[in-house]
Amino acid sequence: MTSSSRNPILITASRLLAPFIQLFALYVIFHGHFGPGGGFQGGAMLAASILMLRLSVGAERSELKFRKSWGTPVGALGALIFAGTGLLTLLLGGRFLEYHFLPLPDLSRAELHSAGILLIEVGVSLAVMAVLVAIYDDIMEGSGGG
Amino acid sequence: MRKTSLIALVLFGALLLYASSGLPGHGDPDGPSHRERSRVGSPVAAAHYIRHAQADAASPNIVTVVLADYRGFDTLGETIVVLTAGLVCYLILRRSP
Amino acid sequence: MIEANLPLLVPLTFLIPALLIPLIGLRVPGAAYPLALAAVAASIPIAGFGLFRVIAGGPVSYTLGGWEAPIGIEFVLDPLASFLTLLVSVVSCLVLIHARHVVSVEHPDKRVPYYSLVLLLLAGFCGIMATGDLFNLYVFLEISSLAGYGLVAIGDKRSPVAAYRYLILGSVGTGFYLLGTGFIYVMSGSLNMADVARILPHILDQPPVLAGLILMVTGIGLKTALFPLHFWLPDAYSSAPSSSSALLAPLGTKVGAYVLIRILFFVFDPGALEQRVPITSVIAWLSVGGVLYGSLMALAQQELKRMLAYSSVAQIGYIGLGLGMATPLGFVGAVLHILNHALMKAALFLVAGNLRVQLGHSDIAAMDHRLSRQMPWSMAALVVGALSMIGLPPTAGFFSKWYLVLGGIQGSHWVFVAVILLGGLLNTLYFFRVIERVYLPFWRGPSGRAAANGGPGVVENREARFSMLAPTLILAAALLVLGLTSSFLVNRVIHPMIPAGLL
Amino acid sequence: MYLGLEAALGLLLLASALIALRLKNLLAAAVTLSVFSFISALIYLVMGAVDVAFTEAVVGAGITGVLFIVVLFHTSRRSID
Amino acid sequence: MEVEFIAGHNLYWIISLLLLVGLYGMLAKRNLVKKLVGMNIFQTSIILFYVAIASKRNATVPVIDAALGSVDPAHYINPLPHTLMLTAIVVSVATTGVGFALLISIFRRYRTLDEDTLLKRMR
Amino acid sequence: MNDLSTYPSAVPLLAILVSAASVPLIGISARRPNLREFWTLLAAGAKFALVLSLLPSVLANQVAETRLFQVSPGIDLTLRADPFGVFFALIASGLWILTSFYSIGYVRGLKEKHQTRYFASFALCLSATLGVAFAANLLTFIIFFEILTIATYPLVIHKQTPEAIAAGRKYLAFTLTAGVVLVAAMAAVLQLTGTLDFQPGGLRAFRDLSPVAVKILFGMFLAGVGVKAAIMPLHAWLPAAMAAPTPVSALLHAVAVVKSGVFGVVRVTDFLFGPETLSRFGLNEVMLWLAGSTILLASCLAFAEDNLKRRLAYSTVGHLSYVVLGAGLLSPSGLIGGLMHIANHATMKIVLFFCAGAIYVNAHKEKISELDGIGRAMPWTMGAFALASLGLAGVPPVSGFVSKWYLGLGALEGGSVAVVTVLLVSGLLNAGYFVPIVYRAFFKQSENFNSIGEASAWMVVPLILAAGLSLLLGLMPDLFFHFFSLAKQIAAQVLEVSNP
Repeated sequence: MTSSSRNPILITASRLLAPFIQLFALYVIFHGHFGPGGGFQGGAMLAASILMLRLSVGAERSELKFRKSWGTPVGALGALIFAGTGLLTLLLGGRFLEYHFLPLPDLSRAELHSAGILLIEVGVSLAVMAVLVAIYDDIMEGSGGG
Repeated sequence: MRKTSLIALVLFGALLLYASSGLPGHGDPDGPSHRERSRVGSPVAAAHYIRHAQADAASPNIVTVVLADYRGFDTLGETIVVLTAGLVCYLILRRSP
Repeated sequence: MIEANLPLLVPLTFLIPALLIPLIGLRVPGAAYPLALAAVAASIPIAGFGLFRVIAGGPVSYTLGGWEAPIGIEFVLDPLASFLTLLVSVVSCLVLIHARHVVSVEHPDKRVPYYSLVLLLLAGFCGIMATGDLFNLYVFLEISSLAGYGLVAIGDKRSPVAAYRYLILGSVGTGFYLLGTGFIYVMSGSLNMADVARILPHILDQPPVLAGLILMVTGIGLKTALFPLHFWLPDAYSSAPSSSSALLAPLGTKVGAYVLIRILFFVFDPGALEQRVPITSVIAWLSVGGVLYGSLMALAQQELKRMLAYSSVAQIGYIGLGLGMATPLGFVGAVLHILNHALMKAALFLVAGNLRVQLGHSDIAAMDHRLSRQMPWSMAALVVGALSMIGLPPTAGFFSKWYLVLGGIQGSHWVFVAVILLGGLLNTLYFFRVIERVYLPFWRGPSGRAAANGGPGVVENREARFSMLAPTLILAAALLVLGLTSSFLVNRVIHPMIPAGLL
Repeated sequence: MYLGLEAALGLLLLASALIALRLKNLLAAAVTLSVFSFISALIYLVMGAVDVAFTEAVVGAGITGVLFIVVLFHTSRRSID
Repeated sequence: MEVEFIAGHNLYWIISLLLLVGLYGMLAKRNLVKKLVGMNIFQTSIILFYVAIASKRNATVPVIDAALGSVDPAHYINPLPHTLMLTAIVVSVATTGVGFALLISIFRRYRTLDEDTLLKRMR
Repeated sequence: MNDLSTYPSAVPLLAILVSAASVPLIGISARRPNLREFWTLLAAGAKFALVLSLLPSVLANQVAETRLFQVSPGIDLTLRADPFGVFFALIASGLWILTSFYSIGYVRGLKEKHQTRYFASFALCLSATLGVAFAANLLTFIIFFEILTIATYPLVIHKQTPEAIAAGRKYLAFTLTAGVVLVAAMAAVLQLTGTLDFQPGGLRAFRDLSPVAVKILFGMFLAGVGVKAAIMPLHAWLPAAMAAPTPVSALLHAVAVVKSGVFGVVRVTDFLFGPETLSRFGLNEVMLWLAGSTILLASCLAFAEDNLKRRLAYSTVGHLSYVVLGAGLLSPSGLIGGLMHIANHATMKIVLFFCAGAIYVNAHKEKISELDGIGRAMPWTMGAFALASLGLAGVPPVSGFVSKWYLGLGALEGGSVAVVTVLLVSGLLNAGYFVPIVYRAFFKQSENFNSIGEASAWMVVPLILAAGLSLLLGLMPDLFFHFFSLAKQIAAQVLEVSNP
């Protein structure tokens, strides 16, 4: 939490651990098709990894990975990817989020839906990650810390 | 306030007790939400999902298909909720840069 | 393209710009306001076209993702929904024009999240109106609720506390709704409103169904501030920033009333229901309490916004009375009062906003007759709004009460008729208190030190700027116009809304 | 089904909820709430809701817990009730 | 009451109790953090209710298993409540987050999170 | 005979709009008093001309009608210049001209503040009064009735003294409550009969309703319109409202508000309930009792007042009930008498108030006990005062005699000795409280008024014109405006007799 609680072991451990958590989060996002997991859980794990860095190495240095001011814009971007997918199918003649109207060639109807799901899972994970980090940052800033 | 909350709690508890007397048993496979057809003959969503999810979206995890495809709009709403919470925190807490 | 996607268009018009604002705002914070205003302005013709289309050709259904109704989520634009969508668009457009100056004075550094949240709030409202799915409604309810908590929390010093209470009680409300939906779902197996409405007559006697209904109505009642579940409202609306309360007070509670209508009259069948649980009667009798309590409390308030907030409790009581009568005319009165009260309250809260910006306060005790010369137009709007609240013909407020009275007589509810009329008199008392202060040289105590009797020309002009005045006056003028055209509205627009269960 | 297991976990859940509300040390209450969340995730798992369980574990026990503790560090840690 | 009824409903009763505990925390606790704890308990018990109504005897997790052969709805647990609850969990986190923001904001102004002290200091 | 045929015409609407249109013009020319007063006079003249143009056709049983738009399903905002409406509109618009001239003299003489607001409210009041007169159904009637309430409020509080503000509150409390009762009664009528149209002789649907319902409704209506008509015990606002400037009092008492009230009473009793319903349920008895006791009580109270305007106010309360009495007699002569009294009392009472105002402007006296010898200083004014007060007492040949004569005839037709007694006693009481004033003015001596003379011509000329008018109307009731013919025509339609 505070600078006094930092120690080198913790910093090193969390810096080593973070990429693995992030890798696992990506796996969770894309594994959503086959087993438990998906955009939300993956996004939350990505956020957790960043929060871990924020907690251990401090906000200044962990900002290199994810800037504070990015929070809501990236969150909005994630939601926009989602809504944009829906809007795209709508503009291409289908209903909102009717994935088989996606402009991807050589894919069957079911595969198009699969692709659409993947697309929005990416949007969801991006939004969730960014916003959760932003909430943390705002709480820290609002309470006068970090 | 305490007295009114107590009354509210008692009423709420009584309502829940009353309701649970008519709920289908836990895990009862014949519950209306588990059937294939509703009382008026309309298709019941859950059974339809289980039957068609894999064929419709080429993925075996039904929950994901329902979440992102059949009821994808809910999930869009969910993402918006998260974003809203982020914006509210920004609005309340962040100081001017 | 537009015809085919009609039910979805208005929510999307709010949603997409709401997402763009944080992105663009990262570089150009000044773009937030124009974008928001453009979105709201664009939604008016779309909503207007939607209303026209629905009135002419009946309800329009839209399946999201192309999945048919009980499988996927359905959007349904029927007369009621499209009418209220148009109302939301118009009122929010006027309030937003007014808000530009207020926000740039009060929160210059928070324009980006503020306008984005306003749009999200409106998207939530319009989503609630258009959706035909019980759970989807919950999601939109949460979007608008969360945005609402945020918009309340940046007002005066007390506002975070008011917002926190609002959040806790709001969560109880949405939680109840969600639980009620669960009960309905487990008994019917469906979440689609139309589907549920078809199944319900077969299972109406099951305890979980009735309990679910009660939970939903209680939950929404909390969001609507239906007496006696109103206690979060006065604090929240009076401590919120002016531009937020001008949005939330006219629209927020009305959306709750809409959901009540949807559930009680469209999902459930009020006639069949009344034989099992007298839920509409209970709502009506509670509303009687709301009308009296709200009016009396408004009478005791010393601050204009707080008085208006309590008056909202009373006015919601009128709507509840109209619904609780469960007669066609009562229903017409309730819907008309939703419209009228939205406009009146918006006008009055804008006046309060003008006062806050120009004088720095809106304490009734600190107002005197110089105000009528300093801000003549704002005060004129206050008078028109007050007359309409009182329900004097030919203002709009008279006609909604007229239908409510007719509805009460139609159902032989004499007590309700008496309360509606008595409430009007109480309104007179608390509004004339303000008007007298503003227009008449008020004497203080028996010693009789009259307030300085400034002649014409001595008082400086402190009228609000044009961008704040214009929406206020448009709303006030609308009250007069709507009064005279209310019959057209009732015949052509509101009549098609009357649910089959009431006729 | 594992009715017995469900009931036992349910009772445990109830106990942890009560403890979380009763503890005067808010930090301890927050940790108990994480435990509560974790137990509920276990129940979801037992009832076959794998996705829900996973989410609850990540969010309820993880993110919410962290945020709770951060907030408590910056406000007060004691409660009189 | 029959044994089967009790066995089939005891989970509902536990959920009902949990709902009451959560509601009690939200309404009656004087500490604002405790109210938030109550809210979490309340929302979790609603989620639990949904998950409970989804369960089906002799059925497995809603992930299609090719080994089971042809798809029969009786083989899989109802996936719809699970989906809804994923959304509900997210909503609950979002609400909690907003609650935190408000807590910080209140504490910044009044230096307390106790409702009684708060009311005193607000005057 | 007497079947009315309607024809579409915009004249009733124009007559209402002409004064409403003058409101913004008055507002714009706030800084140029002459222009502002020009607008007032122009509107007054135009309005009177418009109303007068309706007279010939009405006498020929042709009724002009403006059907505007629907305000409630099945109910249009409709204006209909039927004989009764034209009768009232003629009085109101004609006396507005006189009052306008007089007002100009009055407010300038006293250098009143807020003159613009004063004239604007005045114009709006007249619009509303004509709306009340021409309303073809109850909803239209009530809409204009309430506008009238609101438009009069600024006039009552015009002086902005604590007294005036208190009077304004009292006024609003009474009239708005009455409005609420009226709305409720109207809703009930719509529900029970399905229509709100005024018809000569009343709605037939009433005859089939249960006696209790009819009685309750009648009570509500009587209370609703009775407040403005100052039927006791609903009269308390009227003496209090004397805090207003004198032309306003004149307007309140002689032209707009109270006359709208009695107009409303007659409208409701004869055009909504109808004489047959009234007599079947014994409701006219109630009216007679209320009116009779109001007449006597108010006359007694007038005795006790020393403030001139308040005495006039109580006198008004009494005289309004003559009209109610006339409506309650249900005989042709009685109704004619009552209707004629609307016109006659208006002209006479306006004279009296004009006089009171002139005295106030010139001598700043409000109390009767201070008026000794004023007749010498202001002979024209006090001469007119004497004429009008004699008229109110029922002395021929002033117009008050005509109406009282017909009322008496009506009472005899109905065989009601009590009513005849009331008329006689009240005539004596009237004389009793007016004659002392005249006596003081002309026959007592004092040094108070040596330095003053007549008020300005703006005030004296309207005053004398009005007095002359009341004398003329007494001599020839059918002169110029055919009030008598109109009254006969109305009575014939309402009571369904061929030749009253």
